[in-house]
Amino acid sequence: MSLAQAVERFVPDGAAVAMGCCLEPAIPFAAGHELIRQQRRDLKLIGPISDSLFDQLIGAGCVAEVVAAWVGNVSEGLGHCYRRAVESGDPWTLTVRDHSNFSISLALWAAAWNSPYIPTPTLLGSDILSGQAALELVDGSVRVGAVRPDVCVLHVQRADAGGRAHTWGPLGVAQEAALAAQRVILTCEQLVEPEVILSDPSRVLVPETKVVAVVHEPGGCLPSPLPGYWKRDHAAFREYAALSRTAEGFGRWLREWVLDVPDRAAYLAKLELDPLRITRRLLSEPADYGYE
Amino acid sequence: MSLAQAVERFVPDGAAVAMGCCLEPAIPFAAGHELIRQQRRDLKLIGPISDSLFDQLIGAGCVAEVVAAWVGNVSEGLGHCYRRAVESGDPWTLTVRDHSNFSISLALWAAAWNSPYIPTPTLLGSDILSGQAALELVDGSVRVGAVRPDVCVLHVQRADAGGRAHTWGPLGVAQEAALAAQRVILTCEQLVEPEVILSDPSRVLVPETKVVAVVHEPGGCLPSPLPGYWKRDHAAFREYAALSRTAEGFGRWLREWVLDVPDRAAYLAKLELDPLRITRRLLSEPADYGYE
Amino acid sequence: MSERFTAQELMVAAAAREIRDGDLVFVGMRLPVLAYGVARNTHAPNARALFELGLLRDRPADAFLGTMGDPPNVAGSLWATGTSSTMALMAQGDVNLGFIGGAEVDRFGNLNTSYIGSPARPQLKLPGSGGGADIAILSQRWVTLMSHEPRRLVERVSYVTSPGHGDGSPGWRRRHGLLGGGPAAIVTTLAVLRFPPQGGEAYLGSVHPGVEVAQVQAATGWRLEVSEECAATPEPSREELAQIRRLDPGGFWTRRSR
Amino acid sequence: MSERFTAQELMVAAAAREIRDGDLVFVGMRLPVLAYGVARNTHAPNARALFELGLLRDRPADAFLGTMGDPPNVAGSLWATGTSSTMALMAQGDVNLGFIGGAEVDRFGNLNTSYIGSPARPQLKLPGSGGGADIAILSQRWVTLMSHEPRRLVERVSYVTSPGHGDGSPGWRRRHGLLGGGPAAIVTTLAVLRFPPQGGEAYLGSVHPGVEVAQVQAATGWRLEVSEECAATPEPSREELAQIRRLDPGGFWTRRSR
Repeated sequence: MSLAQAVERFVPDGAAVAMGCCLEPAIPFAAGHELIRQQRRDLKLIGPISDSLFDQLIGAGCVAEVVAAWVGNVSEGLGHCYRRAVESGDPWTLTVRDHSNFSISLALWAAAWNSPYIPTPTLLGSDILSGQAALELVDGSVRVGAVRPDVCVLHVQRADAGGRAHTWGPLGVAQEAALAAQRVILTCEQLVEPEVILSDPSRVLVPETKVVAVVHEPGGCLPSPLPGYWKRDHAAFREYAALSRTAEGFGRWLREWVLDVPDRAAYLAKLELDPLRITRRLLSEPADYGYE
Repeated sequence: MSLAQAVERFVPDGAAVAMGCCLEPAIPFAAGHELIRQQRRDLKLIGPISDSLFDQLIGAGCVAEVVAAWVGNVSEGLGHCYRRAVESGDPWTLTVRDHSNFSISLALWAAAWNSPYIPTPTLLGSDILSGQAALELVDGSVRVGAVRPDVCVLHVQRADAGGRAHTWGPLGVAQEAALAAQRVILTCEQLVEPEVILSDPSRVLVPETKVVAVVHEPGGCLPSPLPGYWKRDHAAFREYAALSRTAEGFGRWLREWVLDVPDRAAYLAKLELDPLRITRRLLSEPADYGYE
Repeated sequence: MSERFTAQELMVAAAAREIRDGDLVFVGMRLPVLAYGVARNTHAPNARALFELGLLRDRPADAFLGTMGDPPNVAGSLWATGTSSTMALMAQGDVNLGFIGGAEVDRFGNLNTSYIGSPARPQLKLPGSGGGADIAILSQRWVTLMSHEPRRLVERVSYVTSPGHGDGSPGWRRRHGLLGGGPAAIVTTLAVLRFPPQGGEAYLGSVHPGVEVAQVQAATGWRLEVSEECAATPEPSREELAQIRRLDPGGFWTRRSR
Repeated sequence: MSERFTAQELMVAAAAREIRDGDLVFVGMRLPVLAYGVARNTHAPNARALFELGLLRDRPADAFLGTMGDPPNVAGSLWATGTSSTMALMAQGDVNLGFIGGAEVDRFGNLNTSYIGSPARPQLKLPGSGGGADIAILSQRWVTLMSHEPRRLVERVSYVTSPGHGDGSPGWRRRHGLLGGGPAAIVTTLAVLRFPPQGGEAYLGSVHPGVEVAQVQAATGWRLEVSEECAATPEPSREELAQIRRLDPGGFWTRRSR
């Protein structure tokens, strides 16, 4: 399935979409850009720290609500489209449900387990609580209400066509987001035979029963990094920060890097890939699943 | 460190000890038998399904309280020492805190996160709720109170001397039990160089900051199985079931397999190991942690 | 009962037929492991098995299993994870069918695997819930397997470990917040008892070959309703038996006296 | 300020000295990554770093990091896990020191990284908490780093993202159930502000080399207490500078104008 098809079929207008769940690495930028190209509207974005992707979707007018701990540009600072949307409703009004990284994780775990909420000491004394019904102070704990994504999009190292994938490196809130979601879309660096995945079921994060689409999309995380595959494209984040300072500059960035780019292959063709590509392998010691 | 030293130093009388956390595989029988030999008393055992180990500790008089979903012998049925203790206080009275597998997992997650409880729909309508303050029905959900082990004992495939370990296969409640515990004791099949473990940080379950002892104890899980290393010793479970039917029979079993056996090496020497040993390797596809 | 197969083999085959193609099955200990394998290799090639210790499979293991945690069940699995992740799928309603081993069941399908007699000083302490209560409350429908004896099929269990249809009143499960639909069948050594789709009281769905209805009634602790369609439980087919014997070659589960 | 080092380099060195040997440090974004590396490679060889995205390390990465999620930070780590597992350690009180990047801080150490002005229609929307609120509430003590400007060091923040000592009254944190001890220091471009061990109001702990106390006061939005021991912040040592420049060879964090 192509990414365009997967986004078309499984992410309707108004969907609650979890992305960027591993925090800084493995952000599914390709999928996000496809959402912009397909002019998706009224999305509810769910994630911990979004390193520019949420800002881009907000600037492109795809988003009605953000449920997140942090929206900006990790190496550069502010998220300028996010600022404009919150400060002056440009391009349009945004509902913001603030969280911390811990509380968004607990909100997703609650949804995964079909628990109404999880009580926690975090957020005590913080104004993040104020005016949010889903964050209630009761009996000295904060009840973090369940947050259930309709879709979770993950970019992973390798997957097979049946929806089984291997992920490694830091996971952020990816496990709970995928478990909580109604459905999961995977984009992957490598599409492999099932035998590769089945050789190591402990590295499978998401049960295939949740996975509705596997898209072979090398470089689908760029400019964010991915262990074993891609370095972070710092220059791209810097350029985005500089251009997105103004709505007009963001418009130029959007045309150049998203709207005028039909797909991820075309995006990659615009980059000098060699300095970004990880080439020196550092292979893990295998695990033995023998049984006889 | 020897297992005897680890148990001596880190599992005092009265300790709350989580064991058997992976359910049927990887049960730390060697550690349990050492607790018996050291005549540990008033332990509070915490675990989901204990495949005979809890029964043995109860029969040996080590246990004051059991917090578990199931205590018996998975392939054979009842836990006879558990029965005798509950039915007639033999060898002495036992406090039982019943759980389900899901609720014991949530109780450990709550402790791991320092949450007072986690509300859940499971246990609704079950008498497991009755008379247990730590399982409270409020607002249509069951609040499963946090259960915090003093010690969690895990048997793992390989570890280094610094307390880093690789585990693979089904985890049961091992992750939450280890995170919830004040301290973790690891017994391992293979003691390896740190490079082996550091080659794959995603396979590390427990942060080394929790680990107080690493004991090289091959076969420390037997008669329970371990992927890549040991088949389940079904005959041992059957023999235990037959003998433990009576207190006298249990006493004979205990002398032969625990009290008259100074350590795990001596236990293994009593077995025909070849049929139990897994020899045909089934190696996982490596993961690439390259960064340049 | 026929010489061709044991009571356990018949139970396994009957349980396997409860599995529909495409089902996500929460497989309990013992006979259900075989039932999943039989179903997967006969009429339900797309059925998946979820195991509470943290495994997902789309085919039975390649070697005999004494427990779901035996290494052959891990090799080739689709997902090796923790209990709370498998339970997440069930809590979300994704599990179509669960199996629970029973010690004592009542006419409303409530299971007791905890205490016979007073919990404070029971006559018999059973091992407990395991994942049984979770399956009973959270799976869409569930089936239990047990030996058909008057002391096991009782009017009312004294302790409800895994709730069925409660007091049998309409809507009992919904009123108490239980998510799944409750027990669908009790597969015993003599018969298959079923429940109406909306819950309530068990009735005799079929009797095993060579078993009389009166014999079933005599072994049941309450006056059993007999359905109009009550017929003989189909014998295991040759293919089903072949699968059972492939999965349990030594007869550990289906041929030894227990 | 000396020609020998930049303000950022001095801040990194000052932050590094807040790390004690053996500490488990919850490392935030940007300069704290460098501070951990410097401490680990100088006076705190046994300090470990915990990262909110799910990493534990006992040494800095072998290559430059633009973010904590860059692949060099993953290779050779001790534990690659999820956010909720690293937060578990902090919620249990195991984190000795946390770092939080600040946008606006007040005299009681409360941090605002969310909204300048009314949250409903702010003048400036900042990125939000990230893990900041968690660190502020759960770590044993924490330190924040920021540019020393009157608009950043204010009498009272209008929005508390990461609570410090609240209204400054004795026992405010304990009364509100906050687990950790709160802010220990604010490392700025001009000075190091400290808090009394029992909490309360920030005071001037040290001024950076070449900076006057009056200059610090002029850049601070409240009347700053000056401690009797107030001295010059020690300059980064040659070894500290060498470590900083090894970890940030291009000056991405410590030499470019931002």
